[in-house]
Amino acid sequence: MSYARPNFRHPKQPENDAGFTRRDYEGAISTLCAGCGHDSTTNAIIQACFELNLEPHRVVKISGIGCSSKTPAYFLSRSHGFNSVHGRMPSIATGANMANRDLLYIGISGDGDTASIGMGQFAHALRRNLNLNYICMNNGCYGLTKGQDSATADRGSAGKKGVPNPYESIDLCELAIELGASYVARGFSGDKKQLVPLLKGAMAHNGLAFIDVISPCVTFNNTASSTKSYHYVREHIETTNTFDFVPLQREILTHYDEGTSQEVTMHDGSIIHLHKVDSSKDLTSRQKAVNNLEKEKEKGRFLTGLLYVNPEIDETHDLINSTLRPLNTLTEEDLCPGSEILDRINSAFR
Amino acid sequence: MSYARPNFRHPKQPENDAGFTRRDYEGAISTLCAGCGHDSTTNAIIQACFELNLEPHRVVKISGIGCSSKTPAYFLSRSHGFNSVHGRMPSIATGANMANRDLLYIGISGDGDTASIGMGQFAHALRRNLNLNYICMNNGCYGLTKGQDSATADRGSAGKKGVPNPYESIDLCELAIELGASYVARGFSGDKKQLVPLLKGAMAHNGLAFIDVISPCVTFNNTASSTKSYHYVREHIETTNTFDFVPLQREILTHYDEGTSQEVTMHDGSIIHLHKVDSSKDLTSRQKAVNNLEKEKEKGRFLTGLLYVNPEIDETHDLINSTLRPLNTLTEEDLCPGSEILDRINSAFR
Amino acid sequence: MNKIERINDFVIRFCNVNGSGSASANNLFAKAIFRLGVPVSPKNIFPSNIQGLPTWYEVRVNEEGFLGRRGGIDITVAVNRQTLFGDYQDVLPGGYFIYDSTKPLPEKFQRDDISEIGIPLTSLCNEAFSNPKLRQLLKNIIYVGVLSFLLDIDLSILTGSIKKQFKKKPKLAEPNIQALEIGFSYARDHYPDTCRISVRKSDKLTNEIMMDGNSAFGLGAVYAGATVTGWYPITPSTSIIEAFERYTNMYRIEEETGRKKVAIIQAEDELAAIGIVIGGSWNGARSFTATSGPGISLMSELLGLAYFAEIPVVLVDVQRTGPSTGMPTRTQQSDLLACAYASHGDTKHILLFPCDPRECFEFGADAFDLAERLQTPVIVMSDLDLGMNDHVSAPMQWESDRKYDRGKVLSADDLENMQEKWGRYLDVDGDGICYRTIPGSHPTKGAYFTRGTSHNQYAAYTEESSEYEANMKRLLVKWQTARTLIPSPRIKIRDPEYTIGLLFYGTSTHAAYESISRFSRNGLEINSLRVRAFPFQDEVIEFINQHSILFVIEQNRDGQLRTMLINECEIDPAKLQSILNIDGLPIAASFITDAIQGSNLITIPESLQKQNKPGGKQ
Amino acid sequence: MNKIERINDFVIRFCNVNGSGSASANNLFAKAIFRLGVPVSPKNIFPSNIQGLPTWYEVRVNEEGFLGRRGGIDITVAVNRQTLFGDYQDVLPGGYFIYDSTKPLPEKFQRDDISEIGIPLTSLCNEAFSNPKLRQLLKNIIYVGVLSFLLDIDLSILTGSIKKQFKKKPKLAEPNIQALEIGFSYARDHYPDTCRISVRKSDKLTNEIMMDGNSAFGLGAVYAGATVTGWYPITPSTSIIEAFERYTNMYRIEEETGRKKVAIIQAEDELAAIGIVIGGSWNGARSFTATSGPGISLMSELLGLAYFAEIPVVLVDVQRTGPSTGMPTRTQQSDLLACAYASHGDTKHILLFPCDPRECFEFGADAFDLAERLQTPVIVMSDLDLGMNDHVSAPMQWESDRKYDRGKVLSADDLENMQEKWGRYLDVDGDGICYRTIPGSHPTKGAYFTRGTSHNQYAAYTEESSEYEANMKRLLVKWQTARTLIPSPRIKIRDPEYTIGLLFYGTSTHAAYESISRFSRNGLEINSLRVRAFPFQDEVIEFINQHSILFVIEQNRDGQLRTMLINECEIDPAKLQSILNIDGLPIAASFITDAIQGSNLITIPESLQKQNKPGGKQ
Ligand SMILES: Cc1ncc(C[n+]2csc(CCOP(=O)(O)OP(=O)(O)O)c2C)c(N)n1
Ligand SMILES: Cc1ncc(C[n+]2csc(CCOP(=O)(O)OP(=O)(O)O)c2C)c(N)n1
Ligand code: SF4
Ligand code: SF4
Ligand SMILES: [Mg+2]
Ligand SMILES: [Mg+2]
Repeated sequence: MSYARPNFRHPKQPENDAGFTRRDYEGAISTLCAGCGHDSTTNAIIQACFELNLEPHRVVKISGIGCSSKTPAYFLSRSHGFNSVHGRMPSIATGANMANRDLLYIGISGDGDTASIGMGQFAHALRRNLNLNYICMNNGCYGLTKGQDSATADRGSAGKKGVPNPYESIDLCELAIELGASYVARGFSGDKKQLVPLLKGAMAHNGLAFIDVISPCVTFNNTASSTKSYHYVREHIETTNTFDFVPLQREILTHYDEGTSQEVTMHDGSIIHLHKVDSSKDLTSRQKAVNNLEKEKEKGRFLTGLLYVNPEIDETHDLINSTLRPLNTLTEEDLCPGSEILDRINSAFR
Repeated sequence: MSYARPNFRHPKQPENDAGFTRRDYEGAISTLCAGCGHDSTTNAIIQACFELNLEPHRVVKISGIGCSSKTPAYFLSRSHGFNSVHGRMPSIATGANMANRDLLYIGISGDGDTASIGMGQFAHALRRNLNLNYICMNNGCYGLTKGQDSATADRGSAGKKGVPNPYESIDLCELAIELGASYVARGFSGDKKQLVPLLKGAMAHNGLAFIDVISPCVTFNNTASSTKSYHYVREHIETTNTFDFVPLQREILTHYDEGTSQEVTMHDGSIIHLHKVDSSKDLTSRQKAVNNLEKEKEKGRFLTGLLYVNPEIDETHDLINSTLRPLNTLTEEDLCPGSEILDRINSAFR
Repeated sequence: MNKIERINDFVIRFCNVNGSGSASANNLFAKAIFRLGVPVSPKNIFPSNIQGLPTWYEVRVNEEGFLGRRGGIDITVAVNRQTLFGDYQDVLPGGYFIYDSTKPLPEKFQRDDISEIGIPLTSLCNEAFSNPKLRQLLKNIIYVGVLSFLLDIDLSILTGSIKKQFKKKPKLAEPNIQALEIGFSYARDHYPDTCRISVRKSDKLTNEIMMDGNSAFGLGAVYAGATVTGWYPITPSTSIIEAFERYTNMYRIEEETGRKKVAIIQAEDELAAIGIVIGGSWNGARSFTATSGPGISLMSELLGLAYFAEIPVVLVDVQRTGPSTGMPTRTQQSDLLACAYASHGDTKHILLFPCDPRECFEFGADAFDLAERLQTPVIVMSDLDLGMNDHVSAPMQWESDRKYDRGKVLSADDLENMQEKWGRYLDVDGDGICYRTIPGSHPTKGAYFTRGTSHNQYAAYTEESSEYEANMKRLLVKWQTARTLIPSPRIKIRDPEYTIGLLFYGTSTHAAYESISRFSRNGLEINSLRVRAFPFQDEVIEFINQHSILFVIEQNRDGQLRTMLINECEIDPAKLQSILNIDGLPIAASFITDAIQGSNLITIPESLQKQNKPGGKQ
Repeated sequence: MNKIERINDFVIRFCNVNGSGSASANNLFAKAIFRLGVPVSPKNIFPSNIQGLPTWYEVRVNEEGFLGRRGGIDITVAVNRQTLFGDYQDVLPGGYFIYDSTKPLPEKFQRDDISEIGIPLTSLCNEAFSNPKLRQLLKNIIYVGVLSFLLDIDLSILTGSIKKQFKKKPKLAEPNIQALEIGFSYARDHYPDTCRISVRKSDKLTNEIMMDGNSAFGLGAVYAGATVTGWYPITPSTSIIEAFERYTNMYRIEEETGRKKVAIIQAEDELAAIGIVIGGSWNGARSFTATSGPGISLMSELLGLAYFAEIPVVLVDVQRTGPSTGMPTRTQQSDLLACAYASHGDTKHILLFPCDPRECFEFGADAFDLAERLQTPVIVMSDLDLGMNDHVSAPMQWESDRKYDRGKVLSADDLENMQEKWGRYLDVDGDGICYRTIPGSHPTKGAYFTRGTSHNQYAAYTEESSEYEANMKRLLVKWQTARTLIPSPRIKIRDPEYTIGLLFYGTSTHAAYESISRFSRNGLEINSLRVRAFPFQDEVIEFINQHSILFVIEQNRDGQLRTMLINECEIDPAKLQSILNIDGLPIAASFITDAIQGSNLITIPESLQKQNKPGGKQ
């Protein structure tokens, strides 16, 4: 049951440039466990949409199944949403996106939903560079089915049952880079300051933006021996370059010293300014991006932040050369060759 | 229809140390297209088994669906085989391997079978380091369904229809390394000299050995504009270190100069001697292995040979700590707790 | 006010918030009644989330042993403020409403036909305990103490249970016992002589056990010698594998090495899970998996392969309402068609229908014999109610000299001594079942290449129509053989005139028998047949033919068993009336009784018409 | 010897090796007959591999227009040495055996009841052509030239076809024409007056077309305005998407930009393919996919979701024999149950059964209207025979003013002007169909969260039993509505006494009508009903009730349509006799005739009993 939020609106809620208040981006009250990382991630999504001045009804939310996949009910209640089946968010999102390239698509998934049952669809949405914001709320476990290890659980990490996971874990960001995502980032639900700009950058990006959000499960995987607990993550986090996301509409005021910043211009003209800490962290090279991740992993640390970005890669619609008009707006006139042509075709079969 | 081969046996066929002739490792006559790369790969498998002195009936062949997946009919007719369904070879092999850890498992798949429909199972067999020789006969297309591009088709490569593939290709070797395979190699069906030892190394390896065999489809993807044609591959091949595979039984006679060779001891005591050409090609580091691949790719070349090996990683049975005895040999005595214990269990529910 | 006044015959409902630790308190209560020898059946009605949403635990106590859902609530223990008003209204007139009176009831709570019993649970708890986690948990224990007084349940039964539960950590027992006593004393001091419902020790239960069907099935698989499982988590089937794992950890550890005589693989999805089972079985290890509806859908291609390639498979479907974003925590019997005809092409699968934990254990074990004997998938059709709720049941049984029936498998010796040419798909015995071989058995004989249907009798590839056709028809011979091997139906003939017959299966059983018995008490005798397996045996057809009025009771919308009966037994549909419960809750006897009465097919005894029935709800 | 002597009525079989280029030669032959106005039906019987295995091309020529398989071969063109002897033996007595006499026939070829016609195809070809690739291809053309002489087919028809085919590369036409002439001359010189079978120009075909069902369906989807498809290659369905792509490349390119008004995504598997369709439809674009049995199995979970979440889906199942390693290149009608009840839970899907290319086009287009009107999956049941073989058929038709029926979709204006509260699952019109909205339409109205069944009428989450139950029952109302919208059956009443009725569907149609006509010619009139859709309309039930003896003709083992008829129409199974062909080849009229005669249910006219029937085979 999702309870309707009281309709009362505080008169002084600040509005964004599009005239919406933050509340216009909210959804029903969450029914997740108190303290669940997914709720923080939900909040960050709301914040990012608010700050980007999105029109709520031009956003589409699609999810699979899991605690994470329930969250679209808790943000953007003015947007259409689709809670589909386990592991199939990417294909539903592909179809939806093909039908109308003009909306903004947010795909929500979990680590079970993505790294196990959904592995194939994940890989191929990446390969096609679908114009989708793919947000994986990663808690290293199957929350909704009561805490089994997922494929992103680290080897040796133990959840509520206390049994260490014997298997190699899958690093979804490395995989995403390997498989062709054009924007890859890792965030932490506990660090909204970093997460919101990562989400904004993703939404401004044209192509598949994959964001792996470490989003602890307080009920089943927040134990002392879990590497996806709030405590452990906080202690082992390492960030890439910090960055500013500057939307097109805004005047660029900040000034960066030569050499300290890398500038990436997004498809819509927005600019991402990366504050370079370490020159090896060139975020537009796939190979270096993976090496950065591996290096931190060897030190037992999670690398967060923007990991890789390449705004130049064509998204699916461009790869298949489809019309710029939303396909779902085309009518008989656009689509049907008509009866005369059919007569001609019939003749060809005589 | 696979025709039975005439039973006539030439009296002077050479025998291997186990007393088998090469013919003992053969199968029915192939029904693939004349010149199909898969047939050469089949021959290399036969050769490798012969040279390794395997007992044919202790080998199990499992495949998915495709021209490639038919090949188990064409080798090792004395072994049990299973032509299953499309993309599910890894799970069938997992079950079979769990049932009896003492046999040698050869899994045959195609690039369609592995990189598309089978992506999830591929990834997870790797992650568990199943003790399996996973051979993917990679022709960049769907042979059996008449030549559609597969997910390993290179961007821009064109098959019989002449339409260049717009999508990013998936490099199965990189993925395999990324996802935890413990032995990763790439061969070319046209280079038996290299392929046979790669297969032998794989068979001696304890864990998941993934071999990506570029195996051209003469009927649908051997065109001038295809990057998986015989011609193109021959022109663009680059090999890692060459190597010798020395089975345990053989006395080690060859001598290597210090520094020119890297020695990897396999689980069964066999040794792989790598002849180092370039010190960057350290084959026991995942990161370097991937970088090697990427580097050649940037030059537009296929890197073949042994790409990565780590004989130290536990295979699935060890990860789950299962008995060393084949599970399928256990009997009532081993497995059934008996009626007295059941009485006790019943009491616990009172 | 006419207070409800009964001994060992009532329904109590606990209204909680999930994730608040109420489950063990409620279970403690149910178990206490069970230990007093009184038949009891708890049903947990829970939401598809982890924490913070309403959950109900409905316990029926019935000396006569009728343990289906009854409908109607005599006593409510209302702890969840989210649902307080609805729960209040659901109490039957004359019933009792126990609530946390730390806060007073709001104004609109104005019934005068029930007894309100306010217990300041929160404040009592906060006074006694300081640890916040304990506070939350023990609030639940306090109301069990309250009930102990109100229902006259010996407190020592409850304290005994707690001591047993905390045997290894006796420190933890203390506060629990203290909480029980707090509740007991408060009720004694404030509500003497209030409740006219009570529990009295009985001799109705002697040898019975109380457990959930999933645990029983998991244990059955251990006994049957299952060694390979691939599985994927899904409610309500997960606890089968958990039980299997728990018991293998107890009974399958190799003494010398500490290694396990089992391979349990959490698969990446259901396609892989069934693949693992097929691979394991094909290679000679008893293998199984468990899932629910969505998993069945995903497994269907491979189930078809197993049917055609003739590979044993044991699969449990713990049914829930479809689809994935349906009501996954509600019970239903709606996967029959999906399972019976799973996969494309002409396929049919063996189904077994257990009705209680003992049968879960028994069919759990038998399924492996059947699957190997018949070399085909055997699907055990359980459901959420059976799988996840505790049920009172006869104890599990195992013949000490029972041997596994591995079916027609040729050993190395068999192959060695064989004179004839072996054919994997050669019907030597005329029963449609052929001899199979296991990889690695013999150096030169018995190897073959397994495929679907494009093979001849010797497993060689062919696309010859006549070979194909002959093979497809042999599979039908095997199907006939199956009818002689699977569990036979349970038939109860009470009316030798064979007027009315009831057919049902699985978790409709208790409610069906209760309804029959109510009719019987009013002079109308009804015969019954409990279906235990598919394909249907001759007894089923005979039973249907013998009766003129027949009802088929199911917990699905489309009458799926009826469909199968009509089809496979060539029954005139006009003969079979459906009684269908689809609300996602276990079917109640009153629902069946009403449906039979409402059908206008029979003359209802007047006595029955007049009886007042406890109300519905939920 | 009694030579077979016939005009425009014979069966010829070409025996080739696949991958040898015979397909286009054989097609040239069939097309020539078609262009002479003579009804003809070619059937390609091919192996599940790419090159080197036997393949047969069976062409029936029948002036009367009976175009089902007949069985029995009058003329054989034997080019494949692998199957030479079998092919030799299959020729009917009095028939003709044309073979490559470059090598003599082996000794055991010793029939004296057929005419052997040796043509040294290989040497003729080698003499005339030097290019090895041409040599292989033109060998096939030579035998077409031979047939031109033997069967008296005007050579200019053939040369005309060739010129048309190579319009763009006239150079290539030359050697083909030369090859035709070589064959013609050789036969004229060596086998004058040998063959008594001939083809004569006819006026039977005037307006007809000859094409395969898959192309027709692909074109139907273009006309219906489909814009999104996700698909995965699988024989025999792939050519639907290929046709769709071909025609969109012709008719859906935006002039100004060169961009395509379509999105065709080759998916990673069938799960993704159906997911893409669901996503596309949900978002307001007409979307479809095509697959065969294995794909249906894999799609079943998502099909269930589409049923419950009420999303339009158009899916074509081009049926083949199961499973994957069954005989994927053989035809069957064995996925009916898998499709009708696809997915777990209580699900039912609309099925359409086209019988020829014209209906493939028509249903192809109608399926989109139905799916959107009914907001549910519509599955078009084709099969390999219909999809991949060429069929003579009435031309495809499109009303020039036809508008798409997009069903109950609320536009931005509708939403803006709406006074009442909109409910996604509110049955405003009482037909079980509710109003849906498309993402992005309106700033404040019409957004909702799509889920399976755990919702109330306003699409808000609920686990309330009564809401669930009401919703499930509304879906049944919609099912009733569907019966009024789907294509009605084709009924032919010949016998006003209503004695015998035949029911059939899809590719059994031609054979069924032929069999009926044979009975008719012998004085026995049989009525027929061709099922065109599921659920079944009242007409179907009436037809069944009217008749005393009923046969249901199907191409599967288990009588799947009969099962559905019994079930859904509440028919007494005893009324329906199955006639089942399961050999993977298109059903033949003689098979049906035999089955009806063999049933002992009817008195067979003596005249018919005596008729000698051409033999079976294959
Ligand atoms: C086909 C199928 N299999 C299994 C399930 C059961 N199931 C529901 S959620 C879930 C896992 C969710 O894990 P994750 O995606 O990590 O989400 P989380 O709950 O951890 O946020 C599973 C296995 C299902 N709904 N459908
Ligand atoms: C579920 C399913 N979908 C589709 C098919 C059809 N199919 C058969 S083989 C094949 C692809 C084979 O490609 P690949 O694995 O690369 O093998 P190749 O023939 O190229 O060796 C496909 C799609 C199938 N058999 N099953
Ligand atoms: S179970 Fe875990 S993932 Fe699910 S809502 Fe609770 S804390 Fe979040
Ligand atoms: S189609 Fe291609 S892959 Fe298949 S057998 Fe022929 S050459 Fe090999
Ligand atoms: Mg998770
Ligand atoms: Mg391939």
